[in-house]
Amino acid sequence: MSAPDDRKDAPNGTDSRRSHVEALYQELILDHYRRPRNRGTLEHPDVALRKKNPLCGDVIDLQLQFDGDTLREVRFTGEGCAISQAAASMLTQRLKGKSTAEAAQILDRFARMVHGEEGAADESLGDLRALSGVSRLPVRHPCALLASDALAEALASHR
Amino acid sequence: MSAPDDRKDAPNGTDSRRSHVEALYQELILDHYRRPRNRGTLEHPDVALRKKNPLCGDVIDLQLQFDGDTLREVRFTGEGCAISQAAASMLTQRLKGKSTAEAAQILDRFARMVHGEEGAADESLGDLRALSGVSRLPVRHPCALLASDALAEALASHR
Amino acid sequence: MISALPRSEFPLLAASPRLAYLDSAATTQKPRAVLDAICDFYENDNANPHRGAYALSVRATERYHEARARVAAFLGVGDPDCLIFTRGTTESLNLVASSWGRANVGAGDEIVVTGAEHHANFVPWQQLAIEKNARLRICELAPDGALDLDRLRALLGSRTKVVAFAHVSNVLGTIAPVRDIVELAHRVGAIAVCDGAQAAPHLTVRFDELGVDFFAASGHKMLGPMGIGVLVGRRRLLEAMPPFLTGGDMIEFVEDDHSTWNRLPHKFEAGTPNAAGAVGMAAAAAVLEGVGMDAVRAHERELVRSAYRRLSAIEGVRIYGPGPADRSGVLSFNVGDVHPHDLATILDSHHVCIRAGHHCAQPLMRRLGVSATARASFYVYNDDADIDALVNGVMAAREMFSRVGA
Amino acid sequence: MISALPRSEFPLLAASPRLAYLDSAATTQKPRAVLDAICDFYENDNANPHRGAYALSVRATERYHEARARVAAFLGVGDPDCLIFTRGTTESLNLVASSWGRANVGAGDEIVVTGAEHHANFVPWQQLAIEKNARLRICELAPDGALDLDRLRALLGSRTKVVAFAHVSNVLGTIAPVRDIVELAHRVGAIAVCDGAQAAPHLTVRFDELGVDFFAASGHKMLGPMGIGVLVGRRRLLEAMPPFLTGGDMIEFVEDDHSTWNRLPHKFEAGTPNAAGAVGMAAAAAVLEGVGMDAVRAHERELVRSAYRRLSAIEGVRIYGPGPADRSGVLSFNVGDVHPHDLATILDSHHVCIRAGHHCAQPLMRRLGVSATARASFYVYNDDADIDALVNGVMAAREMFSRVGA
Ligand SMILES: Cc1ncc(COP(=O)(O)O)c(C=O)c1O
Ligand SMILES: Cc1ncc(COP(=O)(O)O)c(C=O)c1O
Repeated sequence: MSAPDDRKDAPNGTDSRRSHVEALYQELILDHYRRPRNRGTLEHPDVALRKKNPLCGDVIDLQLQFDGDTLREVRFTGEGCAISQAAASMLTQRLKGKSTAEAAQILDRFARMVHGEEGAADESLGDLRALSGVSRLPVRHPCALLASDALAEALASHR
Repeated sequence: MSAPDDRKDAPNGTDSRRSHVEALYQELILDHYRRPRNRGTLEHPDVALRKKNPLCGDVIDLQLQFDGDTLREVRFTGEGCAISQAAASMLTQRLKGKSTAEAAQILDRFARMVHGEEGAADESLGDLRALSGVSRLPVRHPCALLASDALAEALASHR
Repeated sequence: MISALPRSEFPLLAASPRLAYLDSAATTQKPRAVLDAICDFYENDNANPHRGAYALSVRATERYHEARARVAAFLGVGDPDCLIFTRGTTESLNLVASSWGRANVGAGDEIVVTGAEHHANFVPWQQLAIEKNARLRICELAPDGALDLDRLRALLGSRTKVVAFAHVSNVLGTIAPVRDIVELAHRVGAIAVCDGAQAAPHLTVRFDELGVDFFAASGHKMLGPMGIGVLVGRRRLLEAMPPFLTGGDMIEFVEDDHSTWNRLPHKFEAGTPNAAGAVGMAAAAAVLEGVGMDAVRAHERELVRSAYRRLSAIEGVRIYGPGPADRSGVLSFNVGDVHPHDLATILDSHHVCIRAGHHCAQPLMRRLGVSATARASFYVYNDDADIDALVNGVMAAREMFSRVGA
Repeated sequence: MISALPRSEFPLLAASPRLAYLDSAATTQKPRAVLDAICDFYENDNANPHRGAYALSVRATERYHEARARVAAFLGVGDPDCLIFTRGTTESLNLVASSWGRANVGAGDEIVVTGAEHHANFVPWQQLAIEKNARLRICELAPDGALDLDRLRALLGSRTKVVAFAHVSNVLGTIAPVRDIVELAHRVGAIAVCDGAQAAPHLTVRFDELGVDFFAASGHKMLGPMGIGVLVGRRRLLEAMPPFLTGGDMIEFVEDDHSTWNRLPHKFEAGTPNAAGAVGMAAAAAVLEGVGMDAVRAHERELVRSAYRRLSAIEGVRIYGPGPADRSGVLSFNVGDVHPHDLATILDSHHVCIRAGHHCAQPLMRRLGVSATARASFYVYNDDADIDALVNGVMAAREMFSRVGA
């Protein structure tokens, strides 16, 4: 019997949810949505993986190439909302060149940030912190996590 | 959204339902229940018929013998509550010797009385009028009507 | 356009004056009269119907019986015993597919559905076809999303056993030409199964005149409570069908090695009925009758006309399905490259509730060539202010996204 | 013995101070807290769960999710995703018989039930056996009506696929030795299906400790609303089973020619869930937890002990089943040659609500050698005054009938 802030309208039109949403859809995220980094396919991936979110119909196809323990290249294709696409774009950017252990740590931290864990969003996430506002939108968590779940699975399958 | 009389208890303990029920379980009816008339079987019935009331588990087995158009003999066996047994006993008594048309009329009148139709309970029903109180107990209508339905069906099959 | 029923009659809407609830195709808000009817049942007449030998149980039975008669009258069903209370449209359609279907569809037979069906009227038939080695045939839609009678005619043949279709599409708002479909189905000896989930709340439904063999609807989509719905069927078919669920109330005699079944409607209502739910659904039908289904329809027509006109004037907005005159109160659309989920989140922050996704109609999404749409749907409590909020929210979303060029 | 919960918390009982409601085994009265929870959901959080992309729908989803967690905790289910909301016990048991049964029971296999089962846990198995050419075996009861473990052991074998039994009998009040039954069933590789309709309201149930493979219960028999119930199952079995009903929410992907299924619990919850019903059932569980299930049980034990003693002191009264110490709060009895229906009518005129008939257990009636019994059943709101009324009514009926000798 929670009483979220919108149940009764604020008397003077201030509206915290609206400002959260506006903060989320900032230029950085829209830029990654419109011009995703690492979008495409690899000729000879070490790992290829498809993940879907049946609730929204979002799909991601991932391809990874390793250099020993290091994630050398990563590409994705797929379809989805601004949040899922920006997350895929920013995550692949952030993980490239990292060791599988480092990458897994970042993914874990990212997931905790999305779930709203306090203090999870530290420096290691870099630009990904722009997505921290998703934590207040539980229904969008699957969008934010589609790429990170897929990446975690792909990394695990390499080890 | 009916408001039957028992919803709020009468302040001084007068209770019309109780007196109706007491009036229904009068000695005449109990006597027919304990000493049913026409209980038994016939050697060579013209019509034999079984009817059940799945709701209560009541059963009646009817056997009829005709003399042309006249119901010469009728017997029943079966199991059931005081109301169903008394009804079977009194109905068979009342119908014996009647023409099929007269019998059908009595059965019709009886059914209308049970359903609470005003004025249905006339002289032609005789003792059966002792069962008129059932009309106020809808849940007991099937008990009262088991024998009469069976008799009506048996008569119809003779015609 | 003011609302057809005041918001003040809907406690949730009254408590949130700025909320633009535009997701009634998913579920409707509940008027006070419906909540009162449910509580009144529990506070005054609660007992297990059919089973008791005391006055309270008789009252419960009568209330349940009255509810059936009321809902039957609302849906134009002359024989209330042919109206089965179920949990909702989904259970109703599963009942038909399982009970009638398993008994009547065999290998090589064909089941025809349309490309616009809700999963509830698609997956049960698909699974029946798989189980029975029958063939599921999907009638493709006309370019505007309407049912294509010529295509349907061409699909039907002597192997067709079932034609299953939505009276009103929950995505496109298209209204099916029910009598034409029934005629085509009956001509080849198939039964016509009508998913009425979006029809019962919005149109005058006269089951006896429609000619369909089965009709399904949900209480919660027509101002009633969750957990209750109906299946209406032709007596001849219902009597010939085996039961669906078995247990208490639906039996006549239970022997050790076989059982016999109770008469209609009980044969298809196993277990303790949801009497309070039925009473609530009947109260909802009474509220709608109070407004008048013609008025309900006229009100939605106005709203949808206005929303259609104003939304389509916004650059980048694409509305799916037919023009505003031919549709029920549902609008599915997309806004440029703003993904429907992002749109819904942004609209939500403007107190506008719309739905985004596949709307339980993935086969239709494939046919529209999209993975999702945004959907606004209207009902008796909506008014111009709700459309204002929708239009303003859509424009805000467009602007937000246009800060960064493609 | 005063009531464990005051009558004033139950609007129906508060409005009829003299009513002795002794038919809780059929359905219970509803406390104000349950009605309030249902209304609160509709007034504040009503939307279609799972489907919406707006805050209201998220709240509805959360309320539904919380309700599942609450009911799971009440029943000792560690993994709430293995708790499926259904319409009630009847649907739950049909789900198992249809989905698990059709996939796992074949010709020549055996299904074991007891002679005391409610039709809901008898007819689905009987029909499955008929459909699959399997054999339904009925475990006869011990002379006092208890489950006879030796007989059961002797019945089980390598062909046994299912052992289905009531945790608590709705006629005799007997409490089954669940763990022993489970052990016997598992030893031969059969699953143990427990009909918990009369257990969940009256005993502490810890699903994870009972060892049964499936457990079914109804909300309306434990102070909750009608139209909601649960099936709890082992994850391994639920995951391997095909779905029961198909449609919205339970799918993952719907292709034209096949579909894939959502994860638990959604796979078994097709269509719009009865979220308000689940919230009401959770509120009922909270009320019972407030009293404490040990206190509920102790209260009923006292009532049944007293009623047993006082009724059996009346000449001509015959009580079926075990002595008062071993039973739940149910007493089935007969009074001389006063037919149970006549008795119920007379008791009703004394404001005493009992049930008369076969109690949806015709196989048991045959075994008891009667066509019907009278049944009084007790719950948290009953007190000594209710037993006084029962006893006085029974004596009045006896007297009424003794005016005319046999
Ligand atoms: C056209 C259509 N059919 C079937 C359904 C399923 O109804 P329910 O979820 O109430 O069973 C819906 C709504 O979800 C619908 O819109
Ligand atoms: C032992 C038992 N099993 C099953 C049921 C069926 O429950 P429901 O009618 O709620 O489905 C009942 C109650 O009627 C019962 O007492």
